[in-house]
Amino acid sequence: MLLEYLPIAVLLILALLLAGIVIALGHMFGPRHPTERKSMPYESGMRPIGPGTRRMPVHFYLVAVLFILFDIEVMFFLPWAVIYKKLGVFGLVEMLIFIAILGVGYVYVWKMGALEWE
Amino acid sequence: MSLNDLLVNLNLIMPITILTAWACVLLLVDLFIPKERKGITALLAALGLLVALALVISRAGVATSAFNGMIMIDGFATFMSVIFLFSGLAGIAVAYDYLIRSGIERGEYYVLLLFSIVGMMLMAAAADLIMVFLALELLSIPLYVLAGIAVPRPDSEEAALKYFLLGAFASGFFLYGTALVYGATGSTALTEIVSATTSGGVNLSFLVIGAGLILVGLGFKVAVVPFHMWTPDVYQGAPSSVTAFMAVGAKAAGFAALLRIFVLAFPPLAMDLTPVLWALAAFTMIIGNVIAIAQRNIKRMLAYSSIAHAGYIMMALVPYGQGNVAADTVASALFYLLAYMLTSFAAWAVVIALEHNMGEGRDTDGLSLEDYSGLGQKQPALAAAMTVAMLSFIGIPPTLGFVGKFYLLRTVIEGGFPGLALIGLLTSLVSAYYYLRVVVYMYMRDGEPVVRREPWLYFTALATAVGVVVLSIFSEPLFNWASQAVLKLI
Amino acid sequence: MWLSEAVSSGPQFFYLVPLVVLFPVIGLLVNTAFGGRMSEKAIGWLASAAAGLSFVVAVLLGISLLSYPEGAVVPIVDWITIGELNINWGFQVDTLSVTMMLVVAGVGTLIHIYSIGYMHDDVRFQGDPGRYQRFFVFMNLFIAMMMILVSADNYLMLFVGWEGVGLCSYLLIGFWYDKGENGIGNAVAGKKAFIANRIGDFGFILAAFIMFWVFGTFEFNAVFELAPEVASLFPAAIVAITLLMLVGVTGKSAQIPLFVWLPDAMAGPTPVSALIHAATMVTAGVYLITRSAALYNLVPQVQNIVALVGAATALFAATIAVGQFDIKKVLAYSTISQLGFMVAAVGMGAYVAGMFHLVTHAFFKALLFLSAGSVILGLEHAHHHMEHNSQLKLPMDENDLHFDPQDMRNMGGLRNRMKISFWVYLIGAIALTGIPPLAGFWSKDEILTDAANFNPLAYWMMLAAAFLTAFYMGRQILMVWFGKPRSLPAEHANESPPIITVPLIILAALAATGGALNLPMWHTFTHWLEDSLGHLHAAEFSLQIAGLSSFLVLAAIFLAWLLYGRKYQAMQELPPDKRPDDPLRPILGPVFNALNHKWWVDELYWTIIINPYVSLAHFLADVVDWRFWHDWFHDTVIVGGYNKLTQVLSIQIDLGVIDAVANKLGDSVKRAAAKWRVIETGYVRNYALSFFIGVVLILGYLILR
Amino acid sequence: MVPIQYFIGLSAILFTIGILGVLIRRNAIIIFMSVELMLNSANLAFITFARMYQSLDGQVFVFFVMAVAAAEVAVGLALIVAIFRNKQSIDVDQINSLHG
Repeated sequence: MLLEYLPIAVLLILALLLAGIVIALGHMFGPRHPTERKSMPYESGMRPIGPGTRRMPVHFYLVAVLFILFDIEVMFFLPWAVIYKKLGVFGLVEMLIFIAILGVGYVYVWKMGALEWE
Repeated sequence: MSLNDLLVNLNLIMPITILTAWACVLLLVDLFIPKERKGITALLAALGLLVALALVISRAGVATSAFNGMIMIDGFATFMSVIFLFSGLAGIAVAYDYLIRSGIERGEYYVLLLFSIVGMMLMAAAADLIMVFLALELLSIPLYVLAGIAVPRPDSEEAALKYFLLGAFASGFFLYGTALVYGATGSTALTEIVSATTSGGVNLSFLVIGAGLILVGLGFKVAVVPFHMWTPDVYQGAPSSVTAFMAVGAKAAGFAALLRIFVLAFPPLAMDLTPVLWALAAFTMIIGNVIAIAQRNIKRMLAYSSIAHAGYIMMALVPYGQGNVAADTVASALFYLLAYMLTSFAAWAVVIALEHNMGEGRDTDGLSLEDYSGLGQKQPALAAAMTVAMLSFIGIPPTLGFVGKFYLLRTVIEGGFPGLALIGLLTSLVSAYYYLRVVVYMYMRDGEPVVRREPWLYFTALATAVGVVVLSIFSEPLFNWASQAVLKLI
Repeated sequence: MWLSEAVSSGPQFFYLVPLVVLFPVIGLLVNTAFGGRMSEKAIGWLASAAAGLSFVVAVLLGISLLSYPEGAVVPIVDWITIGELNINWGFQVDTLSVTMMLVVAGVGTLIHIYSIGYMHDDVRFQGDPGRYQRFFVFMNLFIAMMMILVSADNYLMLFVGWEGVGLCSYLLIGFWYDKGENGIGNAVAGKKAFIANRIGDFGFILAAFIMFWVFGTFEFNAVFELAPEVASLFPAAIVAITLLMLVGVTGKSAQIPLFVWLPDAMAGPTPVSALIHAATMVTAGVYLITRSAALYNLVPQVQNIVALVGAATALFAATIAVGQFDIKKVLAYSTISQLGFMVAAVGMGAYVAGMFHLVTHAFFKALLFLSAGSVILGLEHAHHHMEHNSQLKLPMDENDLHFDPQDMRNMGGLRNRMKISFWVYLIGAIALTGIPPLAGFWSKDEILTDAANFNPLAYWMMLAAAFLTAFYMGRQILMVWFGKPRSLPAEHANESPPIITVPLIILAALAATGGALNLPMWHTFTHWLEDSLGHLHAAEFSLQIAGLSSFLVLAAIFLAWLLYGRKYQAMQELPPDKRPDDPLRPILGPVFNALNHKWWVDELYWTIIINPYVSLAHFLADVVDWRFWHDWFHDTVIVGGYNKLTQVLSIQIDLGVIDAVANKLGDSVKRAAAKWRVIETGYVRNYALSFFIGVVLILGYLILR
Repeated sequence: MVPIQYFIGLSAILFTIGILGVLIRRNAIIIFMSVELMLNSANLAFITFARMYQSLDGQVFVFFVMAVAAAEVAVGLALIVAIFRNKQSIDVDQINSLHG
């Protein structure tokens, strides 16, 4: 019984080992002599001004998220397109419903002003 | 499948179809409703729920499957749909004024609520694990947003983030469990899973582990120990009207899925799963009730109380594999969910009426036990509703909670788990301590409670409280209805 | 021929009987709801009208009974139906219950009317006017409850009324709950009455339990029908029922040993004392025994006990009455004593005599109380008047400032100032002492005759009581009405208004002529009651007994005159510090002290029952409940245990075990990771970890099972 | 052909890594990415089993999972952005005002 799980167990152990080994190796072989200067962002001597990461305008995120949403939905078109002929009117109607629902989201997003870059 | 089939199938799930379409339309309509008149959106959403409710009730008694067996329209789905739709209506009733007071009156609130209810209804009707997963996400994602709808209030954001991260985490487990079950049986349809299992030739280890992971994923949704830790934080941080809806709807939906999946697909695994369910139920009842004692914040207390009640309902699942009592246990779980819904809304409506000062950037007041001092003198009606709710939570007659517990414990004992029933009994004794403490504060301490006098809140609190008492008197037909509902399922 | 036909087809009003209860209920409801907006007069007259209409109905019932002497049972509703137990609320209409209804409603109506005047002044002097409404609501409630009591057709309904009148009694004794000793004296008196009654009621309800156990029913007719059969099978059951009922009777009718509440009950307004604590409620015990005659007749030994309890009470209370100075206290002990006569009578099976005395006593004792109230009112008026009149105020001494308008030592010579009150009081007193031909003579004589035949011991005790009765009434008359006024208010007292005196005159007329109900020649009353109680023996008038008792009464009055008519007046000439407050004191010495202190019965009860009980209660409350149960068991064991358990579970288990397991697992990861510059865990991740532990445990179990 | 077990093994490893990521990382976005990893490991399992059974059900399932995951991403990112605006941090260990 247990034997069936052996592959899983082995893999689990392997995964853990691997993670452990990688970190351990880095720890063991990587020489570490932390100094104040070393822990600074730029070892070139440049003094960092302000935070290390620039803040992106939130609009980037928003647009990116919207893109992902609509982009991912497109993948439903793919199988549909493959057997479009076989599905006939039914497939067309189904997809129209799907697009209509997407359209609702689109109209909502538009109306809420999420697409305006200001 | 032809176009005609599509229409037939859409017609079969008409309440869900209508509600989905209505939610989409409402999302657009809401864009054109001015900000100060979002009451119209609330009314429209309630209208949609009422129409769906009427449809559901008019079609009670129908038992059929739709979309190639992905969805089952039967008594079970009908019963649960009624619970969901009622909690949606109550969720709108308690929210309307609350949102205005909190300064978060947004039409999206109602739309998201509708989508979430669609998810719940699908969940109760789902007969395929894919469907269950989709429904689970459809009900959860709006709830994540709703929990955080009070942005930029930090606690609301925090609640939303915790709920979201852990919810997604749990979804992962559920999904992986589904994958394993599919791998073991070659199908995700519940009926085919069981037939594949009985006909042999399945990888039982995959199946059992898959079932365990599915249990974990749904156990998160209904908040059983040890998958409960999000509950208090989220219940506390989310806007109270959301919490009220979530506490009832999401829990009921989770149990709907658990009951259907386990009773339909996993009876052959009962030997393996029953001890797990037993332990989950026992720990949930014990830990939920005991930790609730330490709570002074009423929302946190109710959160632990909801955990504890998940434990009670979980008891019904324990004997799920015994054909002779399974019908009774499922019926008693359904009945208990109904009782829990009414009781919860009575309590939450009162909590919402007392909550105040929760505008932007301020700490909310009116949520500690002390704020309930003197409610008995100042607002006897609300105090009475709260008392009824507390008694019902404990399970003291004449309340639905009592009847529900009675049925539950009876079936658990019939199923041959007297020990579990004993734990249930003892923990509900323990629970009396913290429930009655609320009553003590209301009636035996002097104080000046700040109470929002708003007709819909009053109506919800009193109507549900009266329902809790009155229906307990007519519990027999209700229970029979629940039994009828599961007849087809078993 | 036509006459008998006319009689047998005479009017039949039995169906009206629910109205005797309904009218007072309507009255009290209207007064409760609208009393706040009605004038005092309207409230009072409405309440009186409610009582009066009840009386009219009772009269109609009485007329109907002339034609249909067998009476009827008029059911109204099924009250309780549980399994075998089926209790209807029905009305028993027969001569016995109608007699009680007539007394209750008749005397009650007169007292209501009297109260309109009396309470007007009392409220003015003693409290806020808003109480006026409350008073009449309580009074109507009392009438309704008393009607339920006397008209019930089963023991349970009777018990409802029995409890109801007890409640009204409590409410009305404590009517001025903020007055009295230390500001709570009246409330304490009410409580005392309630507790004493409760002890009695406990007996009653035990009797009811046994009755249901044995008979399976509470209905009078069914019980009485079965009684002989039961008596032959379980004689002990009947003995227990009747004895326990006797306990109830000693509570309600103030017999030894539970009589102590009645004197204190005088804290209530005087009309209440007259109606509830003299004329009607306290006679409920006599009614109960009479109603249960069919049971008592079966157990002569219990009857004997009842008779002796009654006779002993009669004598004992009479001795105490001799030593009292409060005009109402004297009457209160007199009431106890007279109730003793009645109980003794019904105990001897002389039901007619008992009921007869009940009726006449209702007349003359109500009369005495009401006229005493008139006297009190007169003195209060005068006192009040003087307090607000600087010219008259000057000569008042210290004693007058703390003036007690009920103390007979402050009275004297009132006969000239309050003529009507004097005459009616005199009539009442003569009726009570039993001088022929007034009412009291006939009824008391009938009791004494029966006693002489059946129970010599009771007879002699009652004879002594009769002697004392005459003595203390003579003493009271002389102290109150004769001699010279002994206080300023007594000098300035005025007669009360007609609304008070008219009911007095009516009652005086009844007290004078009430004896005609059952004159020895005709036995009208006996035959009337026979329709309810079956065949009754009528006591033959005995000249010897009548003569002896009359002689004793006259002797006692003469003795009273010697002491209080002559000697007391002579004593007034002595300087105050050498003057005894009562001429009996020098003669009887410590015995008088004992009488004055009521034989220290209250103190005795305090010492042997209440103090140990209170100590026990303190012990239970303080030591057992508070220190042991609350402090130790509850706080330490339960709460502490809970808290510990909660802490254990929330800190040790939830945080400790789950988290610790989480932390441990997290720690092991953490310790490893901390070395390799990894982060510490936070909350959300703790939750995820607990989640994960759950998954591991479940899957571990499923795999390793 | 690569044996099924390998795929399943890989999917199990990915799943475990996802879990560990959720348990160990502090950054909300990375936690979320770990969750996505868990979902995708399940997807891998689905595809594998679909291939094993020569049926399309599993593959269709994957489509839905991806769509759902996208929806979750949208919500999750929006939440995280909102929190970042408030706290200037998305370290989940600093988001602990609700506790006890």
